[in-house]
Amino acid sequence: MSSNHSKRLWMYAQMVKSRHFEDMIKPAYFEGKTPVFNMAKGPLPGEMHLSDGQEPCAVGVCAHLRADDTVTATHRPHHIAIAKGVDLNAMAAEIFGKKDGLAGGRGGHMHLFDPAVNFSCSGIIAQGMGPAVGAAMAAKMQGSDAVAVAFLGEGAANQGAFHESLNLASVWQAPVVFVIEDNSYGISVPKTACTAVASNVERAAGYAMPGHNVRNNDPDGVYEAAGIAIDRARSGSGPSLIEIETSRLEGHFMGDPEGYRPKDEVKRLQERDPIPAYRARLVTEGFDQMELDRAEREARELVDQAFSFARGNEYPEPKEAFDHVFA
Amino acid sequence: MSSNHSKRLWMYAQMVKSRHFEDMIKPAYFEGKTPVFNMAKGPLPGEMHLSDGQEPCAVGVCAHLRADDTVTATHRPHHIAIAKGVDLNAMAAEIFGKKDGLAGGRGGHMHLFDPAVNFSCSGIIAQGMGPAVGAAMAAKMQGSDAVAVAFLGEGAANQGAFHESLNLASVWQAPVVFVIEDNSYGISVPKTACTAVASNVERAAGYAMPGHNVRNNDPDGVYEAAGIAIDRARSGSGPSLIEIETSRLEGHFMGDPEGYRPKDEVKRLQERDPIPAYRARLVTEGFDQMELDRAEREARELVDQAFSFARGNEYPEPKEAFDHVFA
Amino acid sequence: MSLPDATVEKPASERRLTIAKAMSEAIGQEMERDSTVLVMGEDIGKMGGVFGTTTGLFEKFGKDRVRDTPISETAFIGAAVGMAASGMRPVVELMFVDFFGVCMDAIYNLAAKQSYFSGGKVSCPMVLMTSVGGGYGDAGQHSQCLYATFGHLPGMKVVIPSNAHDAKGLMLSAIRDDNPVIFMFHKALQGMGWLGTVAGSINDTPEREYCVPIGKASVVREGSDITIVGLGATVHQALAAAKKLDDTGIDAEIVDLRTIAPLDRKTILASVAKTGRLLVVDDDYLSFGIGSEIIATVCEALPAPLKYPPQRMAHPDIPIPFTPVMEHFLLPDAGKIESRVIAMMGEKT
Amino acid sequence: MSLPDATVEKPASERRLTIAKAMSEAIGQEMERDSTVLVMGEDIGKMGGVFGTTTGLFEKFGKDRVRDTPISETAFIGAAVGMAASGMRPVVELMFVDFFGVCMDAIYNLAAKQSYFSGGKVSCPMVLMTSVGGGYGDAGQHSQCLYATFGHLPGMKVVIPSNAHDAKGLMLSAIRDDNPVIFMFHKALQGMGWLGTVAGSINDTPEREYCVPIGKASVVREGSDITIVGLGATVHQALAAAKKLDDTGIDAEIVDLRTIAPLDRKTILASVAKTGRLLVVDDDYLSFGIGSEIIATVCEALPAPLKYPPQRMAHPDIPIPFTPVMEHFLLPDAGKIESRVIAMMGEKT
Ligand SMILES: Cc1ncc(C[n+]2csc(CCOP(=O)(O)OP(=O)(O)O)c2C)c(N)n1
Ligand SMILES: Cc1ncc(C[n+]2csc(CCOP(=O)(O)OP(=O)(O)O)c2C)c(N)n1
Ligand SMILES: [Mg+2]
Ligand SMILES: [Mg+2]
Repeated sequence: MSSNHSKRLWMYAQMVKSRHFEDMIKPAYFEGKTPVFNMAKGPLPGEMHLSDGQEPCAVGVCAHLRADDTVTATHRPHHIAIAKGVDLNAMAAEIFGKKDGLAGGRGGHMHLFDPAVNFSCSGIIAQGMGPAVGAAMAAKMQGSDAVAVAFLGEGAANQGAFHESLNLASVWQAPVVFVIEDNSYGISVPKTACTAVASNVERAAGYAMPGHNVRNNDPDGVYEAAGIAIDRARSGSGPSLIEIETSRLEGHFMGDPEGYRPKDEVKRLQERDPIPAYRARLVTEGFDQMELDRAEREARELVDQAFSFARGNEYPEPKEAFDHVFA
Repeated sequence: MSSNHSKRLWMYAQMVKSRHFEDMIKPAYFEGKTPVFNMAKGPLPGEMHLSDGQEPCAVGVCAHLRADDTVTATHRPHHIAIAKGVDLNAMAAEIFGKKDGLAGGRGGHMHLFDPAVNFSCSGIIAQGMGPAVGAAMAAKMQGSDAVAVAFLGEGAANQGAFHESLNLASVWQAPVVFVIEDNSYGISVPKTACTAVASNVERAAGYAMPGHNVRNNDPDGVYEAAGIAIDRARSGSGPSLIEIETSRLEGHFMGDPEGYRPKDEVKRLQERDPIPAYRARLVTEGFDQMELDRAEREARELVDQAFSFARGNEYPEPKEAFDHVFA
Repeated sequence: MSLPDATVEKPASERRLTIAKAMSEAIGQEMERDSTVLVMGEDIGKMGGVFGTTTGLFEKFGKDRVRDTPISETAFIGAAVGMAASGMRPVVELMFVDFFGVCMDAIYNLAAKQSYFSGGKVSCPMVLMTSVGGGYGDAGQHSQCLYATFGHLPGMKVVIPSNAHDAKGLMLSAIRDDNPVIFMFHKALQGMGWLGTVAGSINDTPEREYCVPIGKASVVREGSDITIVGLGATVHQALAAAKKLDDTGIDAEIVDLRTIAPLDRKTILASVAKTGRLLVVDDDYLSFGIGSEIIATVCEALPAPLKYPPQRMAHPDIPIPFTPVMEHFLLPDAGKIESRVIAMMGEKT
Repeated sequence: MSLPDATVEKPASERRLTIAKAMSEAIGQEMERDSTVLVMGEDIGKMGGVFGTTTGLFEKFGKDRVRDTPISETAFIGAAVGMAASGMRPVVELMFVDFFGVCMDAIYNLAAKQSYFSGGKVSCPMVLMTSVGGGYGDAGQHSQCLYATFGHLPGMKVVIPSNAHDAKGLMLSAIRDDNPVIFMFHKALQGMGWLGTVAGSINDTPEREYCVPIGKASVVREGSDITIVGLGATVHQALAAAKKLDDTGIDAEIVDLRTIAPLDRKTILASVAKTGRLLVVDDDYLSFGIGSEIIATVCEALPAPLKYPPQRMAHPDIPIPFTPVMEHFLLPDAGKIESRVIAMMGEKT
């Protein structure tokens, strides 16, 4: 791994980019929502699910993906969208509900579609899994070696779609990889209170597919496991399941008072924030601080530009709501 | 096992009763449907799913059950209903759509409800599993040691409800047992073509519950595995999964031309018909032929009486269709 | 099961609750009264429900009777059906009605048909509470109402309170009902601070037990010129519009449906027979919706023609867009109701 | 995508097919023409579909393009959505519409909203074919129509052929459409010997490719006294009733909806404007149903009052009972239509 300099630099930069994206959202989200927090108000109404802390999952997987590989993500999609290369300006504009957003403002933060890089996401738990199997099968039938990756939370692993999709993928030997971002919580419910097994990789055997567990929210660990799984898929050997032990540094959605979390938990998790930790590792392993600084700066600049673009962009005409219901 | 004379005699008698029930249905079903088979016609319209060959699953499990234990069955319910002790007259009358049927003719063969013995069934694949978990939890909350058993086919084990119900039962330590009747087919699709694993018990580990595989369609084997699982549930130690390798001696439904089955398969299965096989074993192990004959005769008589009752019973008034939509 | 309908009495004192508080109070009172009542759903334990429907119940009744579930709607709603068949009275939460697509079978093929398939021998006393409605920018999978989706399928009762008083009384009725009751609460009325709340939904809600009967609409404003039929959030929009219309001399009568199955056709017909004009306002999709059913009901039954063709206002037949400029353009509101009514007072047919 | 609508031409020769054969022929022709078309579903491989919708396709196109699936509707319909987003045109079978409750999310939240959520950048060209209807004693979980359930939710087109000719033309249109199309075929019309078949559904079906346009109703009988609107099976009941009514001097016009989303309101309105009377007949549940929508459409739009209040006939709002004495009592049929029409010709309003 340590030899793979450019990939690691890319992963680091994408993590920084993703985190900066969320950091830009935070104040914007609260604009117009104070003094009394009201989700309906401000430039970013509705639920907002941030991915702070989960960046390693996105970058370690997407480092192996091409534009023609498909990714389906969840209600918590920003880090994955960014790592998959979704157009940053159009993504920011979409989240602000603007005219030049990915969908002209129709989709919003839980419905980001960018066909240029085959990315999409959905707000219904585990329901992106079937489409990922389908995209994988489409590639297979078209004679391409493209693969598909479905991301899901550990809470989603108890939804029926999980079972059906893993079985179907295995029976059809679909070139797909299922990636569980295990952040220990489904909103307020801890994994231990709702999942019969300690680790969801124990379920992989029930679908005759390999399961990989990645500990410590480690980008290099994700990269390695994803490499094995994606190579397997690309070479026509079938699906895999990956479970990544990650951490949710924010509330389930913005404004979540998190009364269900032990008081010091977030603090402890923040101390293990994967981004500074990865930077420290890279430095220890010989990366040039200035190179890292430059990558960070460039990543942040792109995000800043995207937010400027989004803010400056107009709202669509209301009556355009009637467009695109049908193709 | 061999010491358990009366249980085995009971199991044998119930298998005979169930088979005779199906044998009585066969000619009745084709009444009015010839010369051109039309499912809508005759005294037994609609789909008819016979359980010939699957009797060991029903009797081996129900031999351990009390009236206050709950059973949820499937679209193929007769053998299970009979073994659970559903009122035979009312069951036959229901299948004939008559006034004194279990539901006055409203339910029909896929919707048999007998609260006296806590039996019900549903025509939607795997959808009886959640209710079984609920019934088990109700008993647990009420301080009773009653248990629940959900029957399902091996095809149903690929439905999302399977996954969700097993996980929920395990998390809640529900006193429930899931019994897969593996007859190798879901309508026309062989298990091997749609299930990622060779045996569904391989999936039990994914829910941290014991899995038992019973081979050779063996009533004593079912009895033994079910005994362990039901004791476990009754004593508060949680759920189990049982998979029984059984055989479907008839078509998926009556009238099924079975073009998808190898020509000689049914013949081979019939040679291993569990009912004569069990009788032969009982005789070998010292059961009195006359005792078995008597049990057979009594079982058949009850069925004959039930069919006479059903045929003699009136149809309900059409306008009674409006009754019981609400409690 | 036959407590007095408090809507017909004068309230003893002012005790203003939000719908969320009214719901959790009702559930808590029933849990105290009847040990077979329990609550299940995602995040309804320690968190008290994402929309506050179970606030305080976990602390009071503990984890056996206030059960957090996995994200497994098929299994836990199915389990509720099994519990209901076995002597319990579960109250289950489907967090957003938009998620019905992962679990509808347990609702409409199991719960709703249990009584019928058993010839009345097995009942299904369960409440499914679920949040509906948009207007706060949560986009197309978290903002739907789907009233008609539930109203169309037989065997369940469907209630939609527009205020805390009715929410409490309908919840008590729902829990005591021996049938599956779908309890749809509108996010814009819920009284969760973070969602904003229409003030009119917070009203006097007696502490004592009382039932609001299922299947009875309520005339929340009497008037002579036009009948506006609404439910949930649109009742308040209609009330605001009526106030403005009053200034211009138009006297609108407003019917709050409260229940859509069974539908109180009598109250609607009586009102329209009196006013001669009908506007139905809802925030569900337009076609095959609330408006269709009510207009058909009226036109089938009323002998004299109306003074103006009956009208409906609803979310058009398109997915709900995220961006507020589009979302608010599509949803009904007081201003739109006002102008539609003014148009309907013109040229008679 | 713009082949001529064969309904307007005179058929070249008599080539009578069942709906089942027409469907499988249409799918086969499209699979031959377009390598991105494939079929998936339970028992659609070797078995050719429980209702014969894929007969012969497995033998012709092999297991990669004619895929038997596990009993996993959520996964395989979800997979179809993913395929449709990735350049394929899947035709998927949901064996009975009654099973929608286990997989509706993939249909209405994914397939139906893919175009909208992507601002038109990702389409969802897929066909979901599913059997509907009862009358043959299959009881309450295998006999429903659920037309309005699908019609109510935006983003999908919904077609319901009443005969083989239309079934083939609608299937071609559906496969070529870039949107999700729900293709509901009625078991009583399917032409599977074992289900019986209404003779009128077997009609001349050209071998060549032709499209019947989605969204266009068809006036299958012209008349002057009353408009009877039907779809699927009820079209044939209406036709039989009209024949009898003709003897008594009543001249009924019959509209076969063929599509309920988008609904061809123009054709309905033109017919009712002409006849002045409206009866809607369908075999789905009554409330929030086809009849409600069509009556509302007519009453909202038509300036002159009708000669008789608009009426609807449908399955009442109760689960479908098994016993034939009850089931046939509840379902519409020619005799019931005839007497209802006679009643509607009496005293005008
Ligand atoms: C079918 C369905 N049920 C419930 C929800 C509500 N919901 C949204 S996010 C969430 C928790 C998801 O937990 P997990 O899968 O672990 O993802 P995380 O939020 O931790 O990223 C829930 C229950 C939903 N969106 N869809
Ligand atoms: C959700 C759902 N999908 C499909 C069906 C149609 N169907 C009825 S029986 C059956 C096969 C079931 O196979 P299995 O579970 O193995 O039971 P068996 O018939 O072999 O007893 C299918 C697909 C259904 N009833 N419900
Ligand atoms: Mg999580
Ligand atoms: Mg089977």
